[in-house]
Amino acid sequence: MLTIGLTHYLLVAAVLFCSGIFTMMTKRNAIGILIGVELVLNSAGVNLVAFDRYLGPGRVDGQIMALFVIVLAAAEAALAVGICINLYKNLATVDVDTAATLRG
Amino acid sequence: MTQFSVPWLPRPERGNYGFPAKAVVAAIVLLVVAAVFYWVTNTFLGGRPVAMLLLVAAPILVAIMAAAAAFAVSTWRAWGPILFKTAPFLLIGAVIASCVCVWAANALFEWAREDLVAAAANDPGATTWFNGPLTLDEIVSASPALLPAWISPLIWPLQFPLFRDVVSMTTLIIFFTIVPVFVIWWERKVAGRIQSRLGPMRVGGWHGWAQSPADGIKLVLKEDLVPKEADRILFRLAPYFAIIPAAAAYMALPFGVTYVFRDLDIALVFILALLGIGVVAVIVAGWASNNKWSIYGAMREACQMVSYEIPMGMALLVPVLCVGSLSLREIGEAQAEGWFSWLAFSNPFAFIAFVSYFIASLASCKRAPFDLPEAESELVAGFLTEYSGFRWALFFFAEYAAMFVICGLAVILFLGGWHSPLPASWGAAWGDGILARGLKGVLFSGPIWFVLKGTFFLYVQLWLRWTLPRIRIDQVLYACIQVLLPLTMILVLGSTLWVWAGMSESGAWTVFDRIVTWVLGVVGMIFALGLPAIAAYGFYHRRRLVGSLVIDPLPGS
Amino acid sequence: MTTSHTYEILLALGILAPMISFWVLVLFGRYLRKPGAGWFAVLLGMGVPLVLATVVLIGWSGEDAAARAALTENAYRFHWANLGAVPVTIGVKLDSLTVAMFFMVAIVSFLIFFFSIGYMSGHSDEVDGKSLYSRFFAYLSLFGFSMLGLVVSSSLLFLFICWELVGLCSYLLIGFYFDRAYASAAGIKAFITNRVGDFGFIVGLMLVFFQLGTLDLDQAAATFAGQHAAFLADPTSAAAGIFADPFTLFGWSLATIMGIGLFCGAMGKSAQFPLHVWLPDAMAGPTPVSALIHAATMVAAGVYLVARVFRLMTPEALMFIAVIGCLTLTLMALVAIVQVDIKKCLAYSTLSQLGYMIFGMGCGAWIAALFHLTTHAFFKAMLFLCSGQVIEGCHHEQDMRKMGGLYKKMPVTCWTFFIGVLAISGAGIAGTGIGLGGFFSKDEILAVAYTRAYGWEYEKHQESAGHDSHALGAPRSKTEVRLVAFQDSDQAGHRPDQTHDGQRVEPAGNEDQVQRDRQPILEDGKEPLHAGAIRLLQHPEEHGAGTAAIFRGIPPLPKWLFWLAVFTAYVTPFYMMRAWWMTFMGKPRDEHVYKHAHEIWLMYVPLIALSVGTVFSGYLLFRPLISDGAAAATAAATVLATDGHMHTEAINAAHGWLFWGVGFAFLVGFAIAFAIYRKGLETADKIRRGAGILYVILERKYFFDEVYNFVWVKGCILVAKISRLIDTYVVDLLFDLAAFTIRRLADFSGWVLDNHGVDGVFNGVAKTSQDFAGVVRSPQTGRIRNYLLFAAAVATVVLICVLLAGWESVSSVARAAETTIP
Amino acid sequence: MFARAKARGSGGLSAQAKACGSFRIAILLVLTGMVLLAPTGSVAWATDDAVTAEQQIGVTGAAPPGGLLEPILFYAVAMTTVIAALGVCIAKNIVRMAVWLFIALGSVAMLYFLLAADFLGAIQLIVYVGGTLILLIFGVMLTSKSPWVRFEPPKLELIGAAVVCGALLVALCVVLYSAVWPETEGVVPGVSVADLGRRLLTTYLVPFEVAGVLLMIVMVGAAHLARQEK
Repeated sequence: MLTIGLTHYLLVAAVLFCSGIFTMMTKRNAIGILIGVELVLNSAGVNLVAFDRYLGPGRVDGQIMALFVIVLAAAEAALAVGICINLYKNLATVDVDTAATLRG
Repeated sequence: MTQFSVPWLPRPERGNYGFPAKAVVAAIVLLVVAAVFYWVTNTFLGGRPVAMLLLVAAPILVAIMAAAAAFAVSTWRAWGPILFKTAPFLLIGAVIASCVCVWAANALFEWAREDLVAAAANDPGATTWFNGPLTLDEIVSASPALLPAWISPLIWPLQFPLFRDVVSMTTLIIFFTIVPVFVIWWERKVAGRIQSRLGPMRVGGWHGWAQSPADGIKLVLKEDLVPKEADRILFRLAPYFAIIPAAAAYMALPFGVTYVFRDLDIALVFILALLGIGVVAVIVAGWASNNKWSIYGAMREACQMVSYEIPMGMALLVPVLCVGSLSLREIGEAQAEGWFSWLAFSNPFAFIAFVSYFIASLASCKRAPFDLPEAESELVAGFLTEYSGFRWALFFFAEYAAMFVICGLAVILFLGGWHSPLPASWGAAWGDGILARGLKGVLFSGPIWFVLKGTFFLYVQLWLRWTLPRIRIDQVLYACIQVLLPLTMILVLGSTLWVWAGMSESGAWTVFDRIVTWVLGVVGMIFALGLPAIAAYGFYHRRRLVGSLVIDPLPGS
Repeated sequence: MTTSHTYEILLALGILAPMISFWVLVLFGRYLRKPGAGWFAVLLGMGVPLVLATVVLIGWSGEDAAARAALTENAYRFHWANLGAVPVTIGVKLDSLTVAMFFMVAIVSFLIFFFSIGYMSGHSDEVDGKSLYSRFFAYLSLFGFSMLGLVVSSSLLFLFICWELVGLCSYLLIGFYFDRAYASAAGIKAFITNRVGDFGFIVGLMLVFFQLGTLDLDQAAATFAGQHAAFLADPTSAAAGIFADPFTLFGWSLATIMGIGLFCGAMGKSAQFPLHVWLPDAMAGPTPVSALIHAATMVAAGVYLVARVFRLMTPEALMFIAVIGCLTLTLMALVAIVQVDIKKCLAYSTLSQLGYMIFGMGCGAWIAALFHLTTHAFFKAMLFLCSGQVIEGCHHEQDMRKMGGLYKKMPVTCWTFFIGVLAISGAGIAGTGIGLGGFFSKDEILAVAYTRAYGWEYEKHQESAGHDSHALGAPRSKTEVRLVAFQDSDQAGHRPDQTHDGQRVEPAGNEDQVQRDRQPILEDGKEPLHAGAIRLLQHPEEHGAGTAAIFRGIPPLPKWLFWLAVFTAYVTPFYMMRAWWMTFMGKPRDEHVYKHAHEIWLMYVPLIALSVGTVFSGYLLFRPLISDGAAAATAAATVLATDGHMHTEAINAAHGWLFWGVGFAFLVGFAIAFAIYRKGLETADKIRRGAGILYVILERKYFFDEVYNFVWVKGCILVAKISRLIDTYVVDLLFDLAAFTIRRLADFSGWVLDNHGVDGVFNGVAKTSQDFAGVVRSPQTGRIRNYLLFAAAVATVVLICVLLAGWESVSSVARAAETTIP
Repeated sequence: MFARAKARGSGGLSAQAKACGSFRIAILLVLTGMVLLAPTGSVAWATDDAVTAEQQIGVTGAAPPGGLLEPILFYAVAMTTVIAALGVCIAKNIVRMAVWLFIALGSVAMLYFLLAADFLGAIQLIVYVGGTLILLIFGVMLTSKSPWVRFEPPKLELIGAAVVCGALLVALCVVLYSAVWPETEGVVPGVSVADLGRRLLTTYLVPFEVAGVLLMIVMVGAAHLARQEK
């Protein structure tokens, strides 16, 4: 209880992960979905760093992976927001359900 | 609805005795705490911490009491003109005294620390913090020759990190509080002078010195307004988003080699990160206000801050490249050898990077000429439109604190940090005596130099604010993305090449490098000496220069 | 020095310089302003090549024969590409001919460039309201580049490229004032006429490429010789290549056609008889351009080409060349008599002189023709520049009838022109070795022609009668061949390495070779018939077998060719004297012209330089250099080049009359001209009226332009009209019919078959699929969150299943991982 | 643009909000309880075992907090994280979501600090909080017509999602509780930024460069996507 171990961090990450999934499942706003994705990515980051800290101390692989996760998340967010803006321009809304013009 | 009160006007019929009384009570409480502390330490720890208490806690107490007294003075004139006139000097004296005391305590501890470390290294079985605290005797025995016996209780508690943290944090909070109060008053004076006015002259007595505290009190006493249609939670949360990062940035900002709360390896990145968070507060405030002007201001601000963080960070990479570290302490220490070792003069790219950084930092803490988010002529007051009272004050605390932080960064990264223009090696022969340390701290390197230089750049910011016109938002973004960003990229590249060339250790390059450094240093010196020279000239001819200064009698006086 | 590439590099740089000048002038010419661009072109465009050419010339004349041969042998060839299996190489053809030509081209061009600055300062450089000054010099630079490149090129392909560039430049420069209709038309005419010649050239090139399998000059010659040898051994063998080809035309073999084809190019460029029509019209260009085209570059290119491909010629081809040349030289000289335009007069004289050169080539007078080319370059450039000076001075007046008496106003021009007249007329003192350029060169050609016409038959007879059995068989050395040659009568006094001015070109170290060359090639001790100046050029050993057949294959020159050339030698001084007298002597006939006449230094400095060249070009290095290069360049398998020394001989017993007769022809011509034009134009008018139809024929240049216009231009239009009729009424009809049919068919298949038959089937299938898909796709909402929900649900279920299956399985995985993690 | 009153309603909504609030609080309590009651990990933070004299006295400042301070900080940060994450789930308003996300990301950065990954924490702050989040908020601002526009999915989906996510969380917890992690022996060396940089430029050079290229492509792509239609 007073000694913080790997499991503690993983638990936090699990909660983050499930929250992210839940957010993605329940939001119709495109940016909301994006926010969910960010949460999931963060949970992955926490996992990576925690593993790095506890399972491979001194090796920085986990941290570097988390770094890449952050970088990719930033890239993904930039693109996704661009897409959202485009979506909004075309459809005047960011409701993903209306973005179904390609459906048969 | 709180009644408006004007505390600095005498109200003989009702009086306002509450505030000084509270101050007195606070002082008494503090004294009681000190007494308890004395008793506890004396009884359970066997030390004699009273001297320590006086040394460390007294300046804080003095400062608080002086401030309280000053408020009291300003609100209650019945205390008499003498005290009234001397109050600012008391206040400033208290501040300086507290700083000096903290500095002295720290210096003492530093001095003792080396012996302690040496002792611990020599004797593996020596008592350590985890086996129990060092006793006074151990301290005395660890540093036998120079340390007088009476001083050991003074430094005894400093071996506890928590205690040291508390001391440092107190000092930082005082500094954090005093900087805006002082700078706001100073800014108004500077603005007045630049605009051929006098600035605040009334409140207090000596050049309106109490204007800022009085404003602060006014703001605290103002009604706590939240617009009806605002997003209440976010509206209330926003000021904290603003002030927490600004205050936290001080955690990693070194005022001297050892005068740092947490000396992080990545202090630079950490401070940049915290400064970058500030934008969230602005956006949240703007959005939560549910006001057109607010959200315009907020969006502008977000644009501007996010954009300018990039050139700012890139410009900061230049000294990082030169030193090879992200630690502000190491970067500062790399510039110990006087004026010509300062990084701004190390190569031409760094010199330009300094200017670029300064411009970008102006923009990223939304100072003029980049103060678009609060452009009162267009946006009422931008994201601050709906704010008033203490929330508003918190935003300003954050802003001025951030201003000092970026000035501090400029000083540490480019202009020698806490070092004086004299090379520290000149004092090498002076030994390690306590007196020599003190003298070196003043002459060669110490927080005093850091604060002085930081204040100078604060002044430059004020100066720019009141002399430059505000630019348009498209110009702001143009300047960032099309001018500063490529420029700083080139600077990073050039600086890298320069450092790389220096790594070859070729003689010709060394000579060239020295020549360039000297040239840049002399150019910088011309600037540095030219400004005071101009100022002195202006002061000498002030009668002629400000001949047009009109001092109209205020209505009613 | 033998393996060094210094000379090649210098020559290549010499080519590069005008190219750079061209690009700089094209791109930045307008910033150089009016005189600047000209000076730039002069200094960089031709000055640099001139300096380099001088360096090369001096260096080259210091090399001994072995060194020269080694340099030629080791010249670098850059392998550029492969055309099929044939490698295309670029390189500098480094031999004496190249060096001499390069220098000649460079110096004459340089002087003309220099002259151009002065000329253009007085002439308008505006065309269509735009100043084209720098463009003019850019064209000149490009012209210089092309000509120099043509001279040094080692490959026929690159020679051809430069050849075409020369043609292009001539087009651009002749039509420089393209806003004037006649200039534009003249440019087009020059271009098209050249294309006609180039068509033949391309045919020749293709034959070289396909039959000889290479485009390199040396390799082509070697292959040619090898094929000829094989042909001699067995006329039907496959190795005989071009000789064994069954294709014939007028009884000529393919080899002859190849030679004639290559000569066709030269016919176009050097303006030979049927294709000469462009050259007089080309006078529409600025006068320096005329000088450039007629003296140093373009017309020289044709002669140079023939000289280069001399080794690929057969006797029939050479005869063809000789006939063409002879016709040209005679006909054009006659036309020149009646011209009144000073430039036209010079143009026809040029045609005539080119005819001499080509005629010389056809006779086998390789050295003489090139020698004449060199001397002609100097004096004709000078004459043209003089005419430019006159035209410029006389306020753009070109009609000689309006001139007269100009010697007072422009003395330098007058006397330099006179030197040119003397030179072209072949003035000299016969038998003494004193004379001007044309004196030596033209008379050499005539000497060779004489030998071919009168000396040849006898020798051929001797050879075929006595030694037929040796004609075929194993290769043998040169001395074994039963050749009869004209041997120097004065063996002790004259040595082939001694030139007119007595300068010794070949060092004494090569004495053996020289001695062997000079040996009489007679074996049976027969005395040479003519102890004249004609001698046979040496042939390399490996071509011995080829030379055996020479005298069988080469017919004697028809005598009328020789006599026409001799006749023209009398005509030339007449019309030149006429031109000079009409222009400079006598009384001024036009007040206006006379008043304006003047000279400027920029223009007469090159005149003086060229006149010096004219006087000494007969004595300078060119002759020995050319004769030095002759051995290798004429190492022909089937033909023989001959060499004529005339005026160095103290006594020319056998045909001394020829020397005297031709050598003093100029006096006769001058005398007639003086007699007619001494008092003005009245006498000439009388003669003209008396001549009647003859005059008209000459005046109208034998109606060549009219005939060409009628036959080719009108003919083309007629053919085009007929083609159009066929197109409209035959081809279109067929197409319309086909289109109609296909449309009907398409209608049927589209409406009936496709819409109802095929589409019906597909629609049915599609409808069914759609209905089925509607059922299947209902869970596929197209919303990402639903998919995510499904995915997560599945993942959860799987996870729970795994967990229910046993805790141990999860733990064991972790334990397995434990061992791997350090 | 700011016609908030219309969308917000007045009376009924507040009741709903109250109900919603109590629901939130219940869930938060349950989940934070789970975190707090998490079993003691088999790995202890080894700060106490062997540190240099420098670190004992706390001079270097970078030493992680030892003793009681660490669990206190962890629980505080973890609770903040969990609450913020759940806030993201529950919030209806997109800007509220973003603010919750801000808090969540910030506390994840704090977790990184606690995990001795200082650099990563700072980068998380700069990139995520300072960049990505701002981008999101920009997106919100630029795309929302009214701040109170809501797109609610069908109730059935909500329930389904809650069930699935809850089950997933429970399953994950079970896995975590039951997993046995290998123990780390000996001293835990600190990770310096220099190490990180060295590894990035040696072992991970290719991914590093690829990431750089990717960022550039993304920059161009995003600019292209969001450009003004002309």
